[in-house]
Amino acid sequence: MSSAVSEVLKSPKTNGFWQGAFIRFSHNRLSMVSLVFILLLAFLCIVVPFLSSYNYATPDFANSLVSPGMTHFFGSDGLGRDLFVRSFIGGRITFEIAFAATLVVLLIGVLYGSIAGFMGGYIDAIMMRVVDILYGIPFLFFSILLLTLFGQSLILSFVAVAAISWLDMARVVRGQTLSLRHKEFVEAAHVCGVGNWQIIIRHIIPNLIGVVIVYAALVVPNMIVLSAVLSFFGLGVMEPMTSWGLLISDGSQNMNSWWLLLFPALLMTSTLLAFAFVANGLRDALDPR
Amino acid sequence: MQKLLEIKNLKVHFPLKKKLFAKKQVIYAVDNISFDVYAGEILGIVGESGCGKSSLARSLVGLNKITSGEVLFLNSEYLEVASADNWHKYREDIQFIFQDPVASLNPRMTVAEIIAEPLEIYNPNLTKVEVMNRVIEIMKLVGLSVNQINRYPLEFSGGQCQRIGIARALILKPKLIICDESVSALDSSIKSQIINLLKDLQKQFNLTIIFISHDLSVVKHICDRVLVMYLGNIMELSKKNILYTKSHHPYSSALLSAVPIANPDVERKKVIKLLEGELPSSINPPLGCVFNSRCPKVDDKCRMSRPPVSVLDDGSLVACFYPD
Amino acid sequence: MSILEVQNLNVEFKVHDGIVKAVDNVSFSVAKGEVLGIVGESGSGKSQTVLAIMGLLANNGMINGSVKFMGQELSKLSYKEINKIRGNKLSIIFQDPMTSLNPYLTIKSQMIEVLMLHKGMSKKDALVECINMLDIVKISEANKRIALYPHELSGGMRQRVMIAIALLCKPELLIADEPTTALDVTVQAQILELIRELKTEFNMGVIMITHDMGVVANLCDRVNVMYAGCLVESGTINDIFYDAKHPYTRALLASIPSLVDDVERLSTIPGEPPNLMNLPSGCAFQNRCQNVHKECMAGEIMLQSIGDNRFAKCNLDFSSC
Amino acid sequence: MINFIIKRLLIAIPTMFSIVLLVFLLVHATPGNPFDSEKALSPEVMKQLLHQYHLDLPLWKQFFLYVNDLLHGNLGVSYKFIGQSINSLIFPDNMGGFWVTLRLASYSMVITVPLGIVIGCYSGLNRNSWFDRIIVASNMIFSAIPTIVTGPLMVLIFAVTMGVLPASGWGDGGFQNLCLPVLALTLAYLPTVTVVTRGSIIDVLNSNFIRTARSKGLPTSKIIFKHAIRPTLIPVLSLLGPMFAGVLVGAIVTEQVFALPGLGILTTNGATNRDYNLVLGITIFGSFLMIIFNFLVDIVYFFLDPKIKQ
Repeated sequence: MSSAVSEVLKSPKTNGFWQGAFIRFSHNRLSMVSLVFILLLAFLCIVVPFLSSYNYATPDFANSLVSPGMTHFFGSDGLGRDLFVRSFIGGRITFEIAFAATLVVLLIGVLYGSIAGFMGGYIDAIMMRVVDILYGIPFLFFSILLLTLFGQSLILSFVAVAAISWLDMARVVRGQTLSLRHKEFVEAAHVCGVGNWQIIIRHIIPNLIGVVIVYAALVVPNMIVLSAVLSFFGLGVMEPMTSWGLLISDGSQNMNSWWLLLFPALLMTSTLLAFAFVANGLRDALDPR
Repeated sequence: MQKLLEIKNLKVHFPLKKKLFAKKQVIYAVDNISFDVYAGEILGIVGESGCGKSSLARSLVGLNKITSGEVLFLNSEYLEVASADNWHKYREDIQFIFQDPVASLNPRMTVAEIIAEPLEIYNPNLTKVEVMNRVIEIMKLVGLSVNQINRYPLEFSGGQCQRIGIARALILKPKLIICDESVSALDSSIKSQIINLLKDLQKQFNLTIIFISHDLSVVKHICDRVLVMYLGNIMELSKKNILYTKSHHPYSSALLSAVPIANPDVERKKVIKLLEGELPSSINPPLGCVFNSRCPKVDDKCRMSRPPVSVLDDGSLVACFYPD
Repeated sequence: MSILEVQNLNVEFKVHDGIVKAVDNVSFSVAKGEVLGIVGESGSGKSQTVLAIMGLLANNGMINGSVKFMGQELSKLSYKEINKIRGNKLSIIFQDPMTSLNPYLTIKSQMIEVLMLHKGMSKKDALVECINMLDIVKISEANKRIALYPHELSGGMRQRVMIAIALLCKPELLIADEPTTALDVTVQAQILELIRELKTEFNMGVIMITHDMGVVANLCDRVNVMYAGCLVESGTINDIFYDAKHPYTRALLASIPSLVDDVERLSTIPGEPPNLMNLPSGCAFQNRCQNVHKECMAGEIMLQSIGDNRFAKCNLDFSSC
Repeated sequence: MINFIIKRLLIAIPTMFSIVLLVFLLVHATPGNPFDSEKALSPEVMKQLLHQYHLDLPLWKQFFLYVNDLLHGNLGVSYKFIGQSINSLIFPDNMGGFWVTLRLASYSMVITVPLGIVIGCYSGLNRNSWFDRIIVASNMIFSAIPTIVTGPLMVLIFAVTMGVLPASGWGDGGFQNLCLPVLALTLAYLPTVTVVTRGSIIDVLNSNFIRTARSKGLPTSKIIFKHAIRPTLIPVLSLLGPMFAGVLVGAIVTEQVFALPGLGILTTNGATNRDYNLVLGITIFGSFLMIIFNFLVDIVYFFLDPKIKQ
């Protein structure tokens, strides 16, 4: 008897949603290349500062403003520091801020949005009103205000960025949860006696995750830009530590040494584009129709 | 006949979002309805869109909140009133089949997981093999091929998805199944397959079915008694043969005469009782009889007071001062 | 005299993973004052047939074959020339009156533009004519209601407005694409009655697309039955309902629960319609047919003439009947 | 109409109040006071200073005074630009502060909005043409690159390498000085308008009522300009409200890049000098602009969408 059952259970299993999504994503060449590029860049940001013979912080006035070449791949800055090392240490900081902020955004946004969406009624109305009010604050002024108040620290600068960026995420998750809650299969689960927690775990979350992933892939580049803008304003990251925003800011003040602007700008642009392509591929893969 | 379900003065009202400076408005989706459902019968509920038939059905399984009234579930041993506390127990005996066969299945679960879910909730002690045995058994019963057990709903056609939905509803061996427009979304050649399946299953398990539909022909084919609703109220509840041959309520006869029949000779001879005017809104139902604005027999009495639901000699319930 | 003649019409759609053959070699004609019903299940190609005739296919659709309207070959006309016919001599009403009317414009502005375009009327004359037409489709207080937006009307009213727009230029042929599917039965009865009256009043041809055999019985003179893109049987209403030849037509009629007759069990058509992207060679109905032969599985099935203006696309020998 | 405006105002006022309360509390909840960092202030001078700026009062009284000032259109005084009111810093008599930002933002909006709508419509109408493909690709690229990259790169190309335009500064506020900043701002917002318009018109063209319009035999121009344009613009409009306000804020990045004497410089000055009151004032002013713009957009909505009138 049980062998017959196991026989049936071995019957052809088609690709589940996630396998299908993975296959669809891996067939998207541009997204795959972008993903590899991002991973490679992240790897370089970790190892380059260790492996290089230059230190990102030590000035070397004898070699100030050297053009790119074999000694300094990306040239050197006004204090004679190697731009190659500084670019990657700056990338490291930028990535750290962006990923940490994205994590905070995900955590707050998903929690807040799903609670509002699942509770519905007055709780939802009040929670969304709060989001509307926070939307009314111009975010850039607000983060500048936060940084002014609490002083300039790396951690705070990303908290400031994250604290105002979770709003969109919360809205997206809330909308999705709300629409899922009224889907017939969730109602069917209710009728079958599935408890509230089971419904959340088995029916809501698996259908929510796709949207969250796509959205998270869009949040990361946003966070990179935002943290770069803050450093550009001279807030957040402090010398001699650096970030892409700070490097670009430096570069734009030393236009005659073009490499100071061009290399960090190129790195940041290509990273942002890569994230955009990955997000695009994820959307196509996770939203089949 | 043994009663299975007794519905007493059931009201389902939906408050509209309150507008500033405006009086609070309410949709009277189901307004004071009482009827019994007998064990082993198929009861049809018919009416036009917005008459409250779906709200009624959904309130019987807790998908809509009951504003007031009672739903008594009478089993041979116990009598229970549906309330928030005992929905869980109650749901084991009452299952629901939805209109949209594809949307009612979670796209991230396999057929086996979908069908097994209610069983696992109510019988947590069963082993995996026992559960799968039941799933396989029930899949055969509803005409699904068992080697599709590990597939996902999106790979199935509408008709097959509805079979999965039926399997899920049946696995707990419920006493009552509520079908809310369960065959409306299907094409005619598939529709007849599902209708036959439901009828066979009803006989095999002596199920009680509440069958909600706007399609009067399907209801006639499948049901024993039929409840006609209009604007949240009962108009008529009669045995099938009485309703379809000599209905008592002017609305029932108007509704029946409007159904086109797939027989040109009959169609040519038929006299259609066209209803005048528009369906009133269920936010502001007419005073008196809710049907009075469109009724051919209307007089002042109908406009003043709402006719009570009365029992006629043949056992029909009719809410009309001048039944035929 | 036929106003519309369709010869070997094919419609294909290019989609992501292949080509969908929505309409497969369909031929028929419609005479003045005649109501032709086209019935079929979803995906049978009935709607795509008329959309192709009207030149309203989606961008990825391709048409092949001949459509002659009042002697003019429509497929050879330029966009401008077709626009002189559409909405003028050839009109269409759609299934969903809510989305088919522009929600951002009043009924008035959606009506008068037709008369101003095709009849060159002034705004004032056109308005009078439009109110007149709303009266004809039995909309009370037409002069007031014409100023409303679509969302301020009920579903039945909206469909009456659609019909009024379609009839403004007194067309030779009215195509109704499932005009009552989204409506309740009592409203459906009103709309069908209206179409019947107007057909006589305007002496126009009507193509009625539906999946409801009851609607066909109510309104039509001739019937085309479609299955998986093919026209499987064509005949007068009595031919189809009382003397159907094609196994699909027979099975379909037998599977419909009836309001007048009682049967213990419906007869069913086993299986499901085929995938249009991957049709079997031979007859599209072969896997569900009770009379399936070896010949049904290969080669093209010819449309055979089985009487006076009657056709069936089947290999069975109907000559003896 | 009047009901509609009243309703909108009834929502806007408490929102504005909550924002002021929130930002105010945040600023005043921080430990210490704005003068802590100043070295060697004797206790008497410190007391004097605190008293002068009402900082010795209980918080609710300070808030009351602040709101009272706001209701009179007064954003308070700067702690660091001694003797200057924040109003006079934001709205100076000569060219600077908000006037620079406003001019920059409005020039770029005057270019962005019509251009974005026209390109988006044309691209959507000719879907999958080579023009459309180029637009889609460049939208994707330009929406990924922020102003802090495009701005300096443009300076590098046009000012440093080619030498045709000045690298930075307001100068006399003429074409030469404004050209690059306006272009940078336009590049930042044009892709959004184009993408939304394109998506919107594609949706509209696939809708049933456009099929009806085609079935009436209407010429393409009539179908687009009478039937399709209004529903196409509605999603674009809902984008414009936040965007107008966003551009004013986004302009401060551009100002920083091109060293223009607008709100941006003012904000960073305030930030580096820990002039809370100034940053607080600018933030509240920005929120006020956002609410005003959303309000204006709602009114335009009212005229575009007949369903709201009910």
